[in-house]
Amino acid sequence: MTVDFIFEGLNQLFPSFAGNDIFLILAMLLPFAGLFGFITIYGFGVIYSELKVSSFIQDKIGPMGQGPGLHAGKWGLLQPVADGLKLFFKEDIIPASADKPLFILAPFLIFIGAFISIIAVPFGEKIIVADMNIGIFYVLGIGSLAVIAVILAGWSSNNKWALYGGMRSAAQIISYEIPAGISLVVVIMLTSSLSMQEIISYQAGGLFNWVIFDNPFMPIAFVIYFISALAETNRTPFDLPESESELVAGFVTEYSGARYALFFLSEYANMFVVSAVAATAFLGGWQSPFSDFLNTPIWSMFWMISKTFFLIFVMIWIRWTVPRLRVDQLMHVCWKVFIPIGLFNIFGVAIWTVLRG
Amino acid sequence: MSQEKEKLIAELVNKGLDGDMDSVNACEDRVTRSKVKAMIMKIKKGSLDRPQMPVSLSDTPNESDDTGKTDDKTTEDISQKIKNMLLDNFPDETDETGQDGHMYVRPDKWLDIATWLKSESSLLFDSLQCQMGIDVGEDILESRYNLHSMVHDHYLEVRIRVARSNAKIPSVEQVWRIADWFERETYDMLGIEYVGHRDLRRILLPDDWEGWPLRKDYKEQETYHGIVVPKMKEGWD
Amino acid sequence: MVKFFTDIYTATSTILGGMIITINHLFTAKRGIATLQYPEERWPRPERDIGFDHGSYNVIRSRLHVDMDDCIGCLKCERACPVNCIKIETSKAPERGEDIKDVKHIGITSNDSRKAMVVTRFDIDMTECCYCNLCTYPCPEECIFMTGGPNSKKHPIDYEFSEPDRSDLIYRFAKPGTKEGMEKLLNDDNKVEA
Amino acid sequence: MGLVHGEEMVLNIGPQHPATHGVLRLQVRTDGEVVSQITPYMGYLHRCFEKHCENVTYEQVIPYTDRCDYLSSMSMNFGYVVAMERLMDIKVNERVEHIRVVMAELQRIASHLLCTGVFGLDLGAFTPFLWALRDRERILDLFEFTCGARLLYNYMWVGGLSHDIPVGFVESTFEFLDYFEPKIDELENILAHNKILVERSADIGVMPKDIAISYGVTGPNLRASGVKWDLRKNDSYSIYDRFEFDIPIGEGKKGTVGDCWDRFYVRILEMRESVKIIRQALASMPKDGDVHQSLPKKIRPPKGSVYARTETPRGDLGYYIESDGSPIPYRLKMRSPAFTALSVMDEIAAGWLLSDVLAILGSLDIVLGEIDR
Repeated sequence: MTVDFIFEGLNQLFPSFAGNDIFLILAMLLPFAGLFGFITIYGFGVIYSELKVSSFIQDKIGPMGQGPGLHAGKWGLLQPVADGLKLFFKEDIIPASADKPLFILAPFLIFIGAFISIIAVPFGEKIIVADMNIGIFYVLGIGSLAVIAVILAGWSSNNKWALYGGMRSAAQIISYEIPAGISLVVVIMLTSSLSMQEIISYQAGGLFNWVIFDNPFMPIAFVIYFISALAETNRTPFDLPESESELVAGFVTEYSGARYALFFLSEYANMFVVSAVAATAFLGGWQSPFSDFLNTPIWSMFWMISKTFFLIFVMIWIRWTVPRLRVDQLMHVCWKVFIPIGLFNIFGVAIWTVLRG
Repeated sequence: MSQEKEKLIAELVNKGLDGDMDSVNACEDRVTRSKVKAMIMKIKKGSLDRPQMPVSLSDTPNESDDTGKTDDKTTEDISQKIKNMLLDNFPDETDETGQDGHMYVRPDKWLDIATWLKSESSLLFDSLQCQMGIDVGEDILESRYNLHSMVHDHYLEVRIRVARSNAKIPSVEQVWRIADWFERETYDMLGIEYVGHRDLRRILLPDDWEGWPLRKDYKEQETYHGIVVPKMKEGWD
Repeated sequence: MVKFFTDIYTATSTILGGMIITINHLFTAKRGIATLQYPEERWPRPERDIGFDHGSYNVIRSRLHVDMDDCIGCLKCERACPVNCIKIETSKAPERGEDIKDVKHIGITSNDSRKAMVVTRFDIDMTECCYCNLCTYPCPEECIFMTGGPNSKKHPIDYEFSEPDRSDLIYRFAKPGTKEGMEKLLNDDNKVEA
Repeated sequence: MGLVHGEEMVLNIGPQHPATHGVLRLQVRTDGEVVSQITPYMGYLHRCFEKHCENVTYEQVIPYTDRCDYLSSMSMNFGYVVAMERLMDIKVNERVEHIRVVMAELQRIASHLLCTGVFGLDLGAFTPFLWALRDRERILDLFEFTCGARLLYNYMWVGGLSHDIPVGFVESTFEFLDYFEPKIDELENILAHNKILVERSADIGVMPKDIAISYGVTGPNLRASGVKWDLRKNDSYSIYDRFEFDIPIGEGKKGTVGDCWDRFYVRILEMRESVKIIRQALASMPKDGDVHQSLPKKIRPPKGSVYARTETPRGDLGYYIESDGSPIPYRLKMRSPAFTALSVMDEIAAGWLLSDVLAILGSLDIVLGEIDR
């Protein structure tokens, strides 16, 4: 566990003070600071890539930042920084008739939901903040925290559009957790362990040992998980809660300034979490595709991050291609298509594992 | 210009020269009438020689009505037929004074005429193309309906005159659903009261705007809720 | 049951088809760029494959400019303007076609017609102008025109003329001081006669 | 389906809303997501067009007609000019007629491009909207090449045109047409047959034939309901009867006839027809002929009235002009196609969900400048 690992390290470094509480607090704060740094860098990276990918798809070249004066960096690299600064220095208005405490609480709640679930994400053999033996179960549980935050945001801003956005989003996230859970159950049936590290070590040994190529039901489970992950992070075919053209901006209508930046950042953090879980469960986490080559700790981090970023790229790609679903179609797809297929998948994998012995 | 027009002008010019000016004035279309008179003037001044009398010409020199019809389709007989049917079905309601292919109808039984126009098998005016109101001066407001039949593809323009003081016309929005909004706009702009309309209120202007803008004697109000209406521009005049 | 699977099949095939189209755009982005990096690449856009260059424009719609030396004060543009955004005041010149030194009035125009009037005020309110170009046709001296395009010899293109204060957008083309100068001149004549 | 009835909520899809195509307020009574009644409020963009026309001369009315339907101002000019020439009995030469048809059809493509793009945007597909705008820019460049302006042209005058087309215009247009045809197929592939868009628009906001006629709906909305009515063919003006093109009508491929999808798909087919017309018009355009030939010095139409209609991208545009012989119109009424399209909104959009109401509004392709005049 990283916390114990740092704690022993500190004890050896300063044997005279070994064992007192400061080291424990320090051991806990260091991973927190590391994660926070990772999140901000990752945030800038993904916002920049979304800008660039969407611009190239739309025959534009996005912010290029030529010209004098304050501009957006060499290839628009500073554009995310500029957005972040703008949002933080903007005046964030709290509507007079809003329910003030809840209004202020909602963005922090949703950011915490996204932030603490990164603890269970394994970046490498040893590089994980907390290797819990219930890893995947923990991530799914924390994922539903976002529902409370969204309803809070929708209700407290006392605005009809926000209420619509909040209700829609609550229904959507809750109902899409079931197909996501079912498709992960299939993976756990194979690896017979909930811990992320053990799932990944089960998939050791090259590309064809990954879970996705294990048996014919796995690709279906992967697709179902990926699409319901899209729904959980309110991404495009399912971005009803903050659909610009209908609900003005859904539950973030009344938010501005730093609070809006928090919502914005937590959406991208959520995206990272779900694609990291997908990469861990189906694409063999930090395992390298070649059986025994390139699997040093540094390379393992590279594999993990590149798989996750590829999945994020697919999410961005889908966002700029596909129109939006209606609320009842959303429910229809979840309850009448994904869950039956998911259950059939469990049944199929069970038969498969028994036959294969 | 089409052949009939030339023949018509030549025939009228000859009649005019023979002193029979009233047939020239009775000619329906003022454009041809003005051309005929101009030609007669020139012939009298001698700068133009006299056209020969055209041989075959239908006896009723009725110009095709101008509502959106091109010259080649012979529509004289259709609009005349419609007028005759209207005259004999509603003798006291309609009068034939209108030229240019439109009908003047008295307002009080307009709703039954409208339903008849729509349901009559040989007419079938099922689409109300355009309804407009106009202030023709001397204390008269007119509401004009351009009707068109998708099935028979013929046109009719019905005009209703109403005094400015009590402008009341029965509403035809039961017959053509679009009349609902057209009549609301005419009420909004000219103040013609459409009796029997389901919710007659202003459609474009704010509900508490005084006066009817498209009337010729309309004076715009000085301020509206404290905002000065005629735009003041400093440093200009 | 069959509809269940055909729905899934059509959904996946059409969405994948759409995604293939968008990914093509991603990789061929360099050729299809439709936007302009504004501060550097300005209008007129560099000749794109539509192949017409700046000079061969028929007509241009941008800011109005009046060449006061040629204006004979005939008020035709003021009458032609649909939104009445031009206001001209003239006063009679003592002799036709003579220069008047102190108000810098030039008697002869470029295509040498002799001026009978001195234009003391020529204001165009650019906030009201609707850029319909109706004022440039009736002008006998062609002294009112829209900058750039075919007129770029007379005046280069200028479409960035926004102002912080709206009253600056009322352009006063008459030479400053002509109004007072003409009044003083008239008073002197009266004094001389009286 | 038995609906659970909570209490009704009045929701203002207010004058300032991303999906109302301009300044329109839809007061919507909803119970949860199901919309029970819609009352549109208009007049936010009312600029007294008809009152202005009673104070300016006939030549000066043309810039005002541009500004009614700012997305297809060439067709607005065309309508006014056809009405005036019929009133004053002016015959324009062949070259002017051909140029006018080419310009009107180019404007139809530009307007339909924007409408299909925005319909996709209303349903959430952002990229096709930008592709449509990119192609529309090419058409705006052609207009800019000819009459200087990109959106409000004041190009067609009573009795002729303001400028002849410049030297490189015909080649540039052919170049544009060759560039444009594969782009329509691309737009169709990514939007029209996309299952999610079909799911969102098929069988939604169905407008049966008789409701369409009774509400005076015209143009692509009427043709999508299966009525084969196009002014260019049925009541042909200018020289449209010389070109052979067919009129696409809704067949209900993906749902019932007259639903949102049909209204959307009819516009894509119409773009292809317009490309055909432009090719024929450019081919048969006479080289000589002065466009200022029959421009009257002073427009003083004889006393009387005229009502003339033309086919704009949004439907029948009618001008009722009453003149009293003076150079200033006595009364000018513009019958706006989008006005009638919006009036049918309450009839066909009641009972659907909130997102469908906006999809139906998008498919009707209304422009508020023309409704409020």
